[in-house]
Amino acid sequence: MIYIFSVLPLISAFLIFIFGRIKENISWIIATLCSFILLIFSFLTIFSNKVLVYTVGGWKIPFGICLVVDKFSSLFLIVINLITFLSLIYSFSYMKKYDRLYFYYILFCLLLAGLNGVVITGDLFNFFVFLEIASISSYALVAYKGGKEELEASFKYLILGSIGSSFILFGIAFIYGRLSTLNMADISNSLEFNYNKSSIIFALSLFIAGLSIKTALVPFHAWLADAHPAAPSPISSMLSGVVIKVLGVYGLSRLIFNIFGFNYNLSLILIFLGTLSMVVGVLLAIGQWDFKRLLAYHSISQIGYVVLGLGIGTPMGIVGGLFHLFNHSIFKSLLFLNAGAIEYNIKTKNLKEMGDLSKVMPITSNSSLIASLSIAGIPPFCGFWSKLFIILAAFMANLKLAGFLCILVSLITLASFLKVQKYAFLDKTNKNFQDIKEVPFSMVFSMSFLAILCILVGLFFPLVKDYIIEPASNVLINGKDYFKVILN
Amino acid sequence: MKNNGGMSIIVKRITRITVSLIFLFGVYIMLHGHLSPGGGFAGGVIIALSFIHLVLAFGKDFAFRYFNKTLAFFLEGLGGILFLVISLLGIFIGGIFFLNFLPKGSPFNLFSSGIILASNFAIFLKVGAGLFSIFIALSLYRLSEKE
Amino acid sequence: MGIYFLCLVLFSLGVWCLFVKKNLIKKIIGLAITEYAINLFFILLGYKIGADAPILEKNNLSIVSVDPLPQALILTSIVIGLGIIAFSVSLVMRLYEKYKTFDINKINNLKG
Amino acid sequence: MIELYIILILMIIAAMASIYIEDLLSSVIALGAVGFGITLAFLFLKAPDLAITQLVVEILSLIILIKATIKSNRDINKEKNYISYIFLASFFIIAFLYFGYKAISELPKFGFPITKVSSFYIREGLNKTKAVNLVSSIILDFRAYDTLGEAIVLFTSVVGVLSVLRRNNEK
Repeated sequence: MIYIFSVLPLISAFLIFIFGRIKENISWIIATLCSFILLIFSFLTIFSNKVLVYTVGGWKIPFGICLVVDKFSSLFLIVINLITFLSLIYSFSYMKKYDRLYFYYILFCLLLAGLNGVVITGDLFNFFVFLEIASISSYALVAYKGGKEELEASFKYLILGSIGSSFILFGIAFIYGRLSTLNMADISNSLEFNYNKSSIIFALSLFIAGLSIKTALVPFHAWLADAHPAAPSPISSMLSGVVIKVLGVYGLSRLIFNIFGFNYNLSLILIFLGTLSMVVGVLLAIGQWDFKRLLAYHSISQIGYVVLGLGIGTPMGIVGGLFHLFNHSIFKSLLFLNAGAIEYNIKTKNLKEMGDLSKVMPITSNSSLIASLSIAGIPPFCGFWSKLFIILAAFMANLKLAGFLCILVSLITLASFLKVQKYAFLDKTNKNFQDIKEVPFSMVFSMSFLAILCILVGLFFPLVKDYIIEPASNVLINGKDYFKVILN
Repeated sequence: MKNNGGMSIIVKRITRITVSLIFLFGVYIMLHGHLSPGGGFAGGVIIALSFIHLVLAFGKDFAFRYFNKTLAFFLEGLGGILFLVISLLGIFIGGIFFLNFLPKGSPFNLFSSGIILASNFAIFLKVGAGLFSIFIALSLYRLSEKE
Repeated sequence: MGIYFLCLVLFSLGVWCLFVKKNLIKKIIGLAITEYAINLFFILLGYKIGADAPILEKNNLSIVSVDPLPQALILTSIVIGLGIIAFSVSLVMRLYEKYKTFDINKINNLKG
Repeated sequence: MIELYIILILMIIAAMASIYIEDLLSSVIALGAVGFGITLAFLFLKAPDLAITQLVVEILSLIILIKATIKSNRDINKEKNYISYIFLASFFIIAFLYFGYKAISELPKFGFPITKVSSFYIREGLNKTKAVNLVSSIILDFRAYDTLGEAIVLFTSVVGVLSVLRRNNEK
């Protein structure tokens, strides 16, 4: 039954392709229905206590392709389908001013199919194929508006993304050359004895290079700062909330923890990349006045937190990293939706031109206040707990510098988001925005849903931790014998 | 014959013959996908090339009378849905996603390998119509560029 | 073993073209070269000396054949490469319509 | 396998030509030469399936690329490229080639692959799927899910091209 996650969006994409031209909002109905069904299925995967293995075409494990859903991929399934469902509801009224919307919804369903396909597959080459589907549909979605900046940003994203995918394909070629098998479980088994061969290490470094291009970690973050502001807001909330996480962090952690086995110098690499992108992301974000570009730089620094948490490798660190990944997808997509709401009403992304919006757009300003507080890590909200775990893990693993940098970066994040609040919502000086009214209901619904989720996760974090985050991190912690379960 | 768009008369005379040959060759490659090299992908691209050959030789307006955008979209959608239906039929009949449920026959004759022939045909439709609609979009775009 | 190295040289030529060349069409060409290099490298891995194509003949059904799995994978990768090139060419044509040039430097300073 | 070396060296020369020729159209044609070189290499490496597909796909991408370059006014301008890019690219390529060389020397020798999984395909391919062409039996039966993903990649790029090239995107 697992194949539903990637086949249902494909079926809805084809239906939209045929019926989309007839009536205007048929395509929205099909897309939202499909993502709602998948959201329910993704919640169901938590309650199945064993690893779901499905062999496509009935062939035994190493010969055919097998689909694997364990607790770690069910965490990602929840994140993907939740944010997709809310962005689809949001884009009902946001996308009214564009015509031929069926292209948008087809590409959205294909992006969903690609992301779900990446998460449920248990085969290395299949991972690459679905990664391509998700990347190409996100290039097309970034270029959807057709303006000058969007096209140029999408072209830069396409070039860097294709370099990343060719590195990943090169890594797969080396692994196939040495082990001549493509199934992840089979690879991890046959890696037991011939681990430190130079071709395996070269393949691993190619994978890390390719996937860190996809996650926009610091040396390769150039495309993210252009791509996210250029995309329409529901897409940029999908991009920074879900796509860079699933393509990058899921791929990195699945390869490093479950296939290659975690060791000391790998954790050094991850910690270095994490702290570097954490610090550089926030430093770049301070001087920004374009709301969406500021949020894009903050995504880079928050992903740095997640990679740092995973890099520490201790159970506390992995739980902190995954929990921060879960929280970050919630409040970062909420922030992008707020930016979209402001842009929907005032047609500007520049913080200086915004004015006293809190009276005029109450829900948007309150939800963005909640999101800003939780991204900065203020106690009652969800961001605090995950950052706390990461900082504790860093100090327990006596990485003093990393711990202090974590605290420093979260302070700077707090400062820059207070600036956002002040200029966007509470600035009493320019009064020329009195006449506008609140954004339509569909945008309000998804923004308030995410804001309530932010609060709930913050308050009931032990519940969330035990049912979703803890089992996912157990999969990573006991690493290699995850595949023994699959093979027998 | 007034040369309305497209290349010279000689090219048009020759393309009348070669287009049908290329089309036939593409269908042959697709049908014998499981017996000889080639298959759904190669056959589909050859079909798309035969239509592009027609458009390049006879000019856009002549070629689009027979094979315009809506037919390309319809064929592509049909090919995609056919391929999904084949994969899903495996569930209803044999309970497994991509099961080869059709009778397999004996090795060397045409209807021999179950769903391989059927999915070859589905991919053939999708690749052919898809690549041709890319070419239509590119050429229509350039057309409006001139106005 | 030397032939693998030539493949790597071809791949690094593609990456070099992507980094250094500023013209949009040259970047697409660099992209296509990297795709070609990887496809060739995969097939070189699967070649067996003295074996023939993985297509069985009528008389002897069991033949010594080359490794068919990389060929199946590379068929997919060729069509992925075609998809990426087709999409990037359409992007470049739209960019050319807006900026009237293929040069990234001019595009950056026009963007302001 | 001398002819493989010759083809590869010719392809590298054609690739260098396609990078360093100023005129766009001739650099696209040099790229075509690289593509046809690969078709020959596939034939020598006993991959007829791929040779057909690569040849035909090569023709299509040439048509598309020439369609893009014909329209431009062929402005041959001397690009000034920044030293930092050259330094960065050359540093990466030297590191890549060095570690790649070490990794290749450790791979199985050319011509003697380890066929752990594909020996099953060669042995069982005929009586499991009755298809004579093993490659299409792998594509459409053993790993059919890959080909589904493949058809979707093509569908995505078709829809992407149509959505980028549509006319009035603002109502």
